Amino acid sequence: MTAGERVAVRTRALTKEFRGFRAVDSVDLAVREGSVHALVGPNGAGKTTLFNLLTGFVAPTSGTITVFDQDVTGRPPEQVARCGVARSFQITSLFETLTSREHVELALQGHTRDGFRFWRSEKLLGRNRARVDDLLAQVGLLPLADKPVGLLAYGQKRALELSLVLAVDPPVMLLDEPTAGMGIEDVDRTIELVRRIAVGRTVVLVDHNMHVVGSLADRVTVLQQGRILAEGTYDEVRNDERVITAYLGEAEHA
Amino acid sequence: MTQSVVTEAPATEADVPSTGSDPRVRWVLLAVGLVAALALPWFVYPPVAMDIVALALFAIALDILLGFTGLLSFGHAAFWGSSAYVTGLIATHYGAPFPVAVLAGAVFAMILALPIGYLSVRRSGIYFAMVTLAFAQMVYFIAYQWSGLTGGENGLQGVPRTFFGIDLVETESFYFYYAALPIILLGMWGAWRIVHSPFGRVLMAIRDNSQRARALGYEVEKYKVIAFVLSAGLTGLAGGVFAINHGFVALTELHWSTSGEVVLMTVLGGIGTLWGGILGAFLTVMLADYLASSGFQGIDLVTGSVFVLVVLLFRRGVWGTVRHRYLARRLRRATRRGAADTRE
Amino acid sequence: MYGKRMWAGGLVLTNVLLLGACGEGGPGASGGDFSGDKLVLAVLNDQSGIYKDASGPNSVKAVKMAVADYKKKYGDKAVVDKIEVTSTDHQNKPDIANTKASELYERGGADVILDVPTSSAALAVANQAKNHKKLFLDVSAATTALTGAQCNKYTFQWAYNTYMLANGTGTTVTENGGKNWNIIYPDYEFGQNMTKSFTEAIKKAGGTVQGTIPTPFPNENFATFLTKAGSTNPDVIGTMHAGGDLINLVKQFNESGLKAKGIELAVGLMLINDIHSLGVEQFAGTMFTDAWYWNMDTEARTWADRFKAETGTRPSFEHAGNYSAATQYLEAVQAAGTDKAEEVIAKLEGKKLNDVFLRNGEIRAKDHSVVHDAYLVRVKKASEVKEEWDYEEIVATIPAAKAFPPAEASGCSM
Amino acid sequence: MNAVLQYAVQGLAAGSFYALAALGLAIIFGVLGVVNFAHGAFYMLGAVAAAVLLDLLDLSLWWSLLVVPVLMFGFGVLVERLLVQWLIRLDPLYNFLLTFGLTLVLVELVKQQYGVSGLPYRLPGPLRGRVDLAGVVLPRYQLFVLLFSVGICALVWLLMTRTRIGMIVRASTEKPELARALGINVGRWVTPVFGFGVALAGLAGVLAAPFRAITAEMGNNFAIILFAVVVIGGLGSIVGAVIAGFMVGLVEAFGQAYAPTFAQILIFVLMVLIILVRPAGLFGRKEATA
Repeated sequence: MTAGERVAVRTRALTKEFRGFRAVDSVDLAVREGSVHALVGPNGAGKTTLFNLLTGFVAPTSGTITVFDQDVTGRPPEQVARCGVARSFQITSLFETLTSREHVELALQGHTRDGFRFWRSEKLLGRNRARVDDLLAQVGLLPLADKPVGLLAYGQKRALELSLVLAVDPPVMLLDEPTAGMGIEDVDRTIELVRRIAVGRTVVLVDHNMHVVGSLADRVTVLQQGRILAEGTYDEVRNDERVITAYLGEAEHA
Repeated sequence: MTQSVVTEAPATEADVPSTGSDPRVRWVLLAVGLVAALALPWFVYPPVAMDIVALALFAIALDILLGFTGLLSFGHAAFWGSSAYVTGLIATHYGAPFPVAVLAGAVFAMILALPIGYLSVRRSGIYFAMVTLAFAQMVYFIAYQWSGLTGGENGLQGVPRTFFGIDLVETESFYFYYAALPIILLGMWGAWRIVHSPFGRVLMAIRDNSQRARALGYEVEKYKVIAFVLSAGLTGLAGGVFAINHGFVALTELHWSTSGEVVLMTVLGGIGTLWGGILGAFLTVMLADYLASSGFQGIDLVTGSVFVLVVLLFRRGVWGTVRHRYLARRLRRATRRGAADTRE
Repeated sequence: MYGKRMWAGGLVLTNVLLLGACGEGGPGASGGDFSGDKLVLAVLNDQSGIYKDASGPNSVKAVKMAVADYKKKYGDKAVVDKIEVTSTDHQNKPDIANTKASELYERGGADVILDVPTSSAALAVANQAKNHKKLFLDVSAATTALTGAQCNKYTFQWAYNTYMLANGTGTTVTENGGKNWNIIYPDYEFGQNMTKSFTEAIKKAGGTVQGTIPTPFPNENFATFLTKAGSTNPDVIGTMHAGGDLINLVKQFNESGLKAKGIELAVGLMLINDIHSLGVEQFAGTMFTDAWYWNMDTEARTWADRFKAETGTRPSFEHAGNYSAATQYLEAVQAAGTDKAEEVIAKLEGKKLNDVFLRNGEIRAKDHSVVHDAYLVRVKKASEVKEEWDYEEIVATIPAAKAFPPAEASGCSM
Repeated sequence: MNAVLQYAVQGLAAGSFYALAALGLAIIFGVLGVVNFAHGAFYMLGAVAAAVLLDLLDLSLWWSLLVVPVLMFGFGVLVERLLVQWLIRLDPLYNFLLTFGLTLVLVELVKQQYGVSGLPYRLPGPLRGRVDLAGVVLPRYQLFVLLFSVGICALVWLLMTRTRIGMIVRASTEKPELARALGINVGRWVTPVFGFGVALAGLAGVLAAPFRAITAEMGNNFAIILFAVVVIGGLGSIVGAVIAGFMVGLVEAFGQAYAPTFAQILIFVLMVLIILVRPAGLFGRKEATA
């Protein structure tokens, strides 16, 4: 898990204003290729907005975003996705009526033109069967593959979220609170999973669970009120005075 | 307030397995449906039977958008009506065989749907409904003004039923039914194919969660426009057959009330089911037909009340409710079996 | 014919069964002179929509009155005992009118279809009449296409048409001193035709048309158009609107103050029900052509009294027209002794007649237009109204020959 | 020049009906998330109610302007309690469909009860005749309609900016995310707001009664133009609805004056242009890319 020299994702003076309120304020962020980079900060610090900016779900007010030196500022999410950035969602965000298998099939198909083939049978999707099974097995969902996800338990849905990101096989993965709402055991399993899939990839991670951040992150950026408060390794950040007052203190009280 | 479109139907369907329906049941249904389609004009006055199947295809085409993409088009009369006019004009002026004329109408509907779809999908949800409605009104007014071509409020009269050189006379509506049925069935098969294709899968994903579909790299707008155009094409097939069946085209076909009627049929039958559209069309046409000669005044009173009741109480629609019950029973049985297995 | 049937039948698997099933339906020439041993008069009209008041259910009652009168008149000598009157609602939708007409002819045993308001529906029904070789007596639809380009042997236009409305009002008003006109019309076929006819009539009578102003349809706001029309200071503003649009326009005309400037309003198509529902006040002084008026003479009045006893209201010209059409149809059947369409038509064609509705009437053989005297009327002032429905004052009688276009000009060839 | 001024005033007067009704539509949408298809039917009911009150109780326009909105408010409350509320947590499309069905029923009921030819209406004396404003001659009533509805819009604006309930309504209409963040509970205001919106449609109907044909179907076309109005103005905007209402009136009037055949199409052309340039409408807030 050594961080390379290239920068995978870079923002320059990235700013997003909502009716006069600066949710993200001149953020300069550089995520090095192959690293696991965590974004932390108290509620309302702008983590999710930053995520939405990075993935094109929100257009910035000013500033630029580059992915492997390619400018993606202001591009729609599907195009950003096609540049090799895949994300998971903080609030479970799935297609309620489809099964896990169908989810993964969809994810695998996302980068092909197959989706436009309205004259072909959906059996076409079956040709990735081995890979789908493999992906589902990785997150432990294979036995439930043909159940509509509306019937899955919360933790299972989170796992499926991860498998979807994985299916895309992206150079850059953005994970928005992958362990939110999980029980202790699931958290540890997820940490293992993320660690495994992070090999050879760049991961940007948001999580409130310091245990998760501590065990995964190579670098940590602390946000507060839309600005970067501190950046460094987990230990550096944890010992930073400002961070302790602003965030960790709060977290420990909680 | 949820902002996604038609979240309710899918969400309730989620409590039963959606893909688990028995393939044998599917074949039985298909056979029953086919027999019913073939037998229909023996029991129903043939032109009315033709109306039923044409409107059934119309409802199914709408369902591709409403039930499978989560877009309520309240302006589909534009495609139904414009295809009817184009079909009628081509049959009248060029003496083309009716299948050719109908096909031309459908193609025209698709061409018309492209810019309308492109503009409309910029808005989603309820906005989409309003924008499509406004577009359809525009088409309606143009047809009204252009009376040199469309015959204005007199309608386009005297559309012939030419069938490769043979003139199918009006009284032989019975034969016409069987001559035109293949077009309708083809359209229905097309709808089924679209829904059960990789493309259809993406549509359902967009319906359930368009943001997530975007994150997976799907160009949601593009998919919506294609679905819109395909739906318009199938609608056009139905509208063309309808025009030939009646031997004329009236402005009513373009009127917003026609758009409303087909939404009613789809919702009544059950959105997102395809079969529901057929059932909805059958019930609605038969009801209107019955009321027309019953001496009851005020058909809209019945239609409107049915609509209100369905939306309030049976949002799954007739077909949807039956299917839901059936699937729920299957699920219960399966669970019981499962429980028995563990006991052993 | 046989070959065609085979061909079409070949499209399905069970050809033989199929022919058996659909061979029935229409009335066969079974036994006597009457198909199904009875006569069926089918009234097909709008029982729920915007033409409900002017025609609708009360037209059915008028036809039933005609049947009762026929039975009373001929008693035992009637050539047919069983006469049925059926009523069908076309809901103002031409496609329903079309299907229902075909069903009535084929399965309902209808010998004649009556009434059918709105042009598109009437034209579709005329087409069905032609295909089924059964009669259609149009009363409520005004398009001249029925007796012109799209005429056929089985279709008769009984009461009025757009030419009558335009020509009567245009000519007579101009002759009575309204020389300068400005015409506001709805920009669709009916309005365009009416305006053309009006313009010709006005010019022929020595008047001038200063301008014609098209309006969208339907439309609610006429203020702009009225301003424009009033700006040339005409003697008369002619309007070709009907129904709700007409009411909109009249209301806004009254508020516009043009009346005070001495500008009169002449209306292309107005029905007595419009006056009744809006009140005489709104229309006072307005001139239009009517095909018939219930209080125009004692004969009309007597019938109108009977109609009122039957329905509780006064008849429109369409109600009277339906009564007349049914009566004359029954007379023709009586004379022919059969319900066979060809023979009944032979009895109708060329017949000159007078009845409650038709004065100096003639059923023209050339185009099947039933011509008769028409009337230029002025809406009374509120102070002149003596009883309910007493709304019209007849200014001039327009003789049949002048009220309708000459047969040669119709463009009809059967 | 006079003609242009005259068309402008006439257009604004016609726009008054749209503005008032669209205001009601926008408020209902803002607070309930319901696109009320029956708004045209409520407008019609307002006009019919005015005509019936005049006929039965000899209630003049002045009284109708006061009484009918109150009646319509009651009716709106009833509709909300009996029908709309059951679907409010579901997709907004269901209420759209519900109100569509309701429209069919209401129109048909009025037809059954009052016929199809329309109802008469008499204007009170002071409002008849014309006024001459520096060469621009206008029907007095038109001017009254214009001034009255501008007054009502201003009043509603005051209500929105000066009262607590108004602020709540405005916040949830124009800044729903802010309203949610502030934890504003609009729950108990839902029913009266629906009633209020219906009352505004009814008021537009009363104003239309002396000037327009009072028929069961008078609201049908009106409703569809209303949709174009709110798409142009932006559904999430109260000001947008009013301004777009007047704007559409102007487009209609000038279209009628200079390109009469296309007057109606022009409104929809305007709508298309707006969608192209500003998908969210002139004053609408931009939705998240959905």
